[in-house]
Amino acid sequence: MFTLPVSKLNDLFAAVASTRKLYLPVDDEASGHAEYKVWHEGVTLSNALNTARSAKDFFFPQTENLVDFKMEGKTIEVIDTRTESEDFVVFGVRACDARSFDILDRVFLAEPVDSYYKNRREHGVIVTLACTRPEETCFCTVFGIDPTNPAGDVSGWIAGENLYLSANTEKGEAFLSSVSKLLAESDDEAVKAQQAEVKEILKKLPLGSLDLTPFKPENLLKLFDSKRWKDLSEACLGCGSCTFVCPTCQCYDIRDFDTGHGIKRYRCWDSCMYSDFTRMAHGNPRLTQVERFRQRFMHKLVYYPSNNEGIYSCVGCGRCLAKCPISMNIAKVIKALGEEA
Amino acid sequence: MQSEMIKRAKELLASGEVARVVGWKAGEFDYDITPGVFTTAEELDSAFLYNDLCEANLSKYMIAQSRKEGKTLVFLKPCDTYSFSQLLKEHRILRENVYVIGVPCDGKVDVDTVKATGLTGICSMTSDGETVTVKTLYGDSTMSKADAMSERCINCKSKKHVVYDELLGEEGDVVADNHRFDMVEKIEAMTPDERFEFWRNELSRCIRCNACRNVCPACSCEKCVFDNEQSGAFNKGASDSFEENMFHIIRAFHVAGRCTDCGECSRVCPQNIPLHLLNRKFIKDINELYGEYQAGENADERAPLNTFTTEDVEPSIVYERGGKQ
Amino acid sequence: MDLETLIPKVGVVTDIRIDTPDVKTFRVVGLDGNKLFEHMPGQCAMLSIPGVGEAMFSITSSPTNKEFMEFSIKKCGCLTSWLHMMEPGQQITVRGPYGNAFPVETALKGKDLLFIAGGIGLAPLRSVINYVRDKRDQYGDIQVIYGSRSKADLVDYQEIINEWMADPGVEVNLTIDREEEGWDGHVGFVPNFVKELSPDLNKTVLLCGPPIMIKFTLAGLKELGFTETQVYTTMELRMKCGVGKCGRCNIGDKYVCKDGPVFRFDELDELPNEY
Amino acid sequence: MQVKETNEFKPKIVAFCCNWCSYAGADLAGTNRLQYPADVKIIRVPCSCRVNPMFILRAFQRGADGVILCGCHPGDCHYTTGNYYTRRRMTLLFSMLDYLGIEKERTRVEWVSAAEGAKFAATMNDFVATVTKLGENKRLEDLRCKAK
Repeated sequence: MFTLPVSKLNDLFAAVASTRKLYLPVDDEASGHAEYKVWHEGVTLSNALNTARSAKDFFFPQTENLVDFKMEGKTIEVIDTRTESEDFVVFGVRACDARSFDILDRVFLAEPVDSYYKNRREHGVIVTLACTRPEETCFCTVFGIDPTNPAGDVSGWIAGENLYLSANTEKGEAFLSSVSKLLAESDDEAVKAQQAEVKEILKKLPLGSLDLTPFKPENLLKLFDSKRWKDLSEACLGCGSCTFVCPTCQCYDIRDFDTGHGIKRYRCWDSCMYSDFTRMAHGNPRLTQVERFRQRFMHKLVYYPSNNEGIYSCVGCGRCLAKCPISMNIAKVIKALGEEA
Repeated sequence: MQSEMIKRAKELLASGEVARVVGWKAGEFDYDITPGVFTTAEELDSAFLYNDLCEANLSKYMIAQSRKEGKTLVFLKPCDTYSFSQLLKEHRILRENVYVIGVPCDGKVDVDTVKATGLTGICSMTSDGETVTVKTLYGDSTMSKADAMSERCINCKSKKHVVYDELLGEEGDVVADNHRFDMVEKIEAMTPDERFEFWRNELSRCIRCNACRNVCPACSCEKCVFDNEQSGAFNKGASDSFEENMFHIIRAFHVAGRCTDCGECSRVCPQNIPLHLLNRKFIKDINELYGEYQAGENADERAPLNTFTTEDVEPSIVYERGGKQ
Repeated sequence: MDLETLIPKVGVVTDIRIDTPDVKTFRVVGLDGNKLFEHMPGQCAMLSIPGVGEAMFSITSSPTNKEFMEFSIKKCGCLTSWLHMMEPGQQITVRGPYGNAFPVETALKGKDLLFIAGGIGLAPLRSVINYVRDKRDQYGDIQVIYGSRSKADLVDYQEIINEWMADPGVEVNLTIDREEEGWDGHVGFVPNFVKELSPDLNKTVLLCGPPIMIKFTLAGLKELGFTETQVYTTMELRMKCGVGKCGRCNIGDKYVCKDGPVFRFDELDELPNEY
Repeated sequence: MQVKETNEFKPKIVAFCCNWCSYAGADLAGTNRLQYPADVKIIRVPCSCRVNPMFILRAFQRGADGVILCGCHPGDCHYTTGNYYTRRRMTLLFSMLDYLGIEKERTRVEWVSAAEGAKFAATMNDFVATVTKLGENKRLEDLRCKAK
């Protein structure tokens, strides 16, 4: 484990930013949120627990160009516009978001590999930061995530006046050695003490005891047919807030944009909550919001685990709890369906 | 008030006058209240709620609910009745299938406003009408209700119900002296560069989740132009700053003259974009150029963009009166 | 840069055959004149006209055809209308092949096969029928029961008459919904026709057609004594990426584009009824 | 022949003209050989009120540097009242664009009758001059449409 005084954070950021882009959570005055921004001299790390938008944007941006076409007469030219991503570092990712990358990896890096995602993933170094002040909406522990011991290429803790860093991957080792001049070797006493302290707070989390036992692949049809979906979804507006702030929602749409001198094929986030998500020429198998709402939660709690060794595709970051316009969310769904089971 | 409301709802359900009740449902932390549909007395007893935290405007739900079998009882706050009345005017709600009970409101406590004061880990939040008590994972605190209200409630436009079948509590008045255009004026007073900067900073945060559109009682089109692949404006995620601008200009324009300024758009925006400032700009312009107009207030009056006078000002007036140069 | 499945290849439409008033069959080759890629019967490909749209179609030609691929496409939406207006020589983009295939090399090997199709539902089966005909010695009896609204709506009619019916090991039973002049074959709906023909119970069934026809045919087959493990179908639903990532074609925990489109009916039973 | 290449900025202008008055006015300007810049692209619409705000914005998206809308004089609308609605709509839209910090001089409404060929040409010349002064449209551009 290595350490650096918090007062020297700026030096660390400067050193990292001298060789590649460094992103970190920064307080945004206009929104009152923390958001990932590029570091430059004068930018300081936010104290907020987490960013309003998740960190998935770094690897799976809201919109991205896939390929260009030039059309002339009857001919089509396909133009591969992909370029090698630049190296970058994301500093201050929380444990929940760090887990979300594993979940996205299982989708995008499964064969056939999504080269757009892989390209960014390979060039990004994730430096996590352990949580010290969880919110009431946090329930990552339910999914077996330890917010005091976040994953990532490098795990980080800010305890007292010091930042502690410990590499988990080769990429992480390389990152630490690139800034080794600023770091000193250290034991992990301070980190351990902080972890013990935060774990006491975690015990008090109101959603820390959500019960996931009914959500297993064997119960797929039973959960699908639950009577509760109707009343749970009754007030749903069919907007995409929950899916767009979610670190693990990965559905996308592919669209063409005619620029007037060519076609740009791009992909953008899509939401299973949208009425046109499954619309096709012959009809729509999910006609009402009940089915769309059900799809989202069944996917996170049953379908995904069924295809991925029981791993849920929710990380308990609490963003959808904080952002849903009608305050309907996965925690309420887990409780309601759990009661029934 | 809550118990009175439950009592009336039960009576109407029991008499068969209404088949269901639309109100607010308790959540996990006092503040995460969900609009809910209740069909039995038991459901009302266990989950129905009305307090200083019931922010949601229930009027838009009546588009769908009024098309269901039997009558629906809905509780509307004064400002919700403006939206309801506007929807009636646009023939979006079947009035005969709705039983409206007006309930008083003296401003709602907004969790985002409370969070903006720096409180985190809010597990419980209660208001006694004067003081808000907040219990968090990191200790308890209190604040005056005025400090916990969102801007739309501080600048409340009316405490009077414009439509109802029955009123509970005391009827209030239109608030003549509100300051809801102050911020619009402030923006108008900026230079064009500052204004551009201001709005780019705000609109570039948009994630196109459509929450503002879907919650808006004035946005009741069967198919939105932005969802229509044939419209030429179809877009699901803004791929360019132009698309961010266009979405918000058109969203606001399409509700111009019909927006009652209920403020739901800004309340639900996950990115805290002050969308109401776009709508209010239109309202302010309409008031100044075509005479005072409050959407939803009067069922017979024609909406300002559905009418004209031969003496209307020319568009070139914008060159003279527009914002600061 | 890695190979990217979302970036399509350019294909040329070399021939367009008018099958029925609303179905055309397009012959596609690569720019070099060769087949764009190899596939197995039942697999699909994403065809697109940039700026118009992209959609999944089953490859109707057999993999044993080494020269070109064919797609029989019914006009029913934006992209298909555009495709129907094309002239030979038009380029389109193609990516694939996607999905699983009918288990022609495993479960179907050596079996007696019964193909039941309705309308454009013959398109995905044609690939299998021709594959099996070309490897005749590896399979048992072949029976095809095919029905359409009218004679004019029978897809691949010329091929059926001239090739399939002429093939000694293949039995073809055609039907149309309503009587019409110049038709002396069977008249009636496919599900009833299947019951009338009462095919041998040891046959393995490959079934495709409109949802309502599938529903009644399956019920009829069960009445006759067939079990669900004997019946395969193909579901081509709302696919976009083709590789199980974009998240819209799932039926329960199965993605049609990756785990399907071919399913055995007992597999579908374990999935929610959302298709 | 030599083609002189200049880097002088020539704005692209989209002019929506109503079929009954302004388009005829433009026609008259043409037959009278009145000069106005060739960069003005006319789009004929049945009535000025056919133009919704999206048309204006999308013209900017597609590369216009200025958008002008021409209709019959108030009171002379072929459909009696169409241009009165246009007047309100465009006033509000232009005001909103101004509010967003977009140069208000890039948009204009002008009433041009079928007999006012000279006014049409003069209006276009004036508008082109105004937009030339403003320079390229940057604030309502779509980069995807710009890049060649």
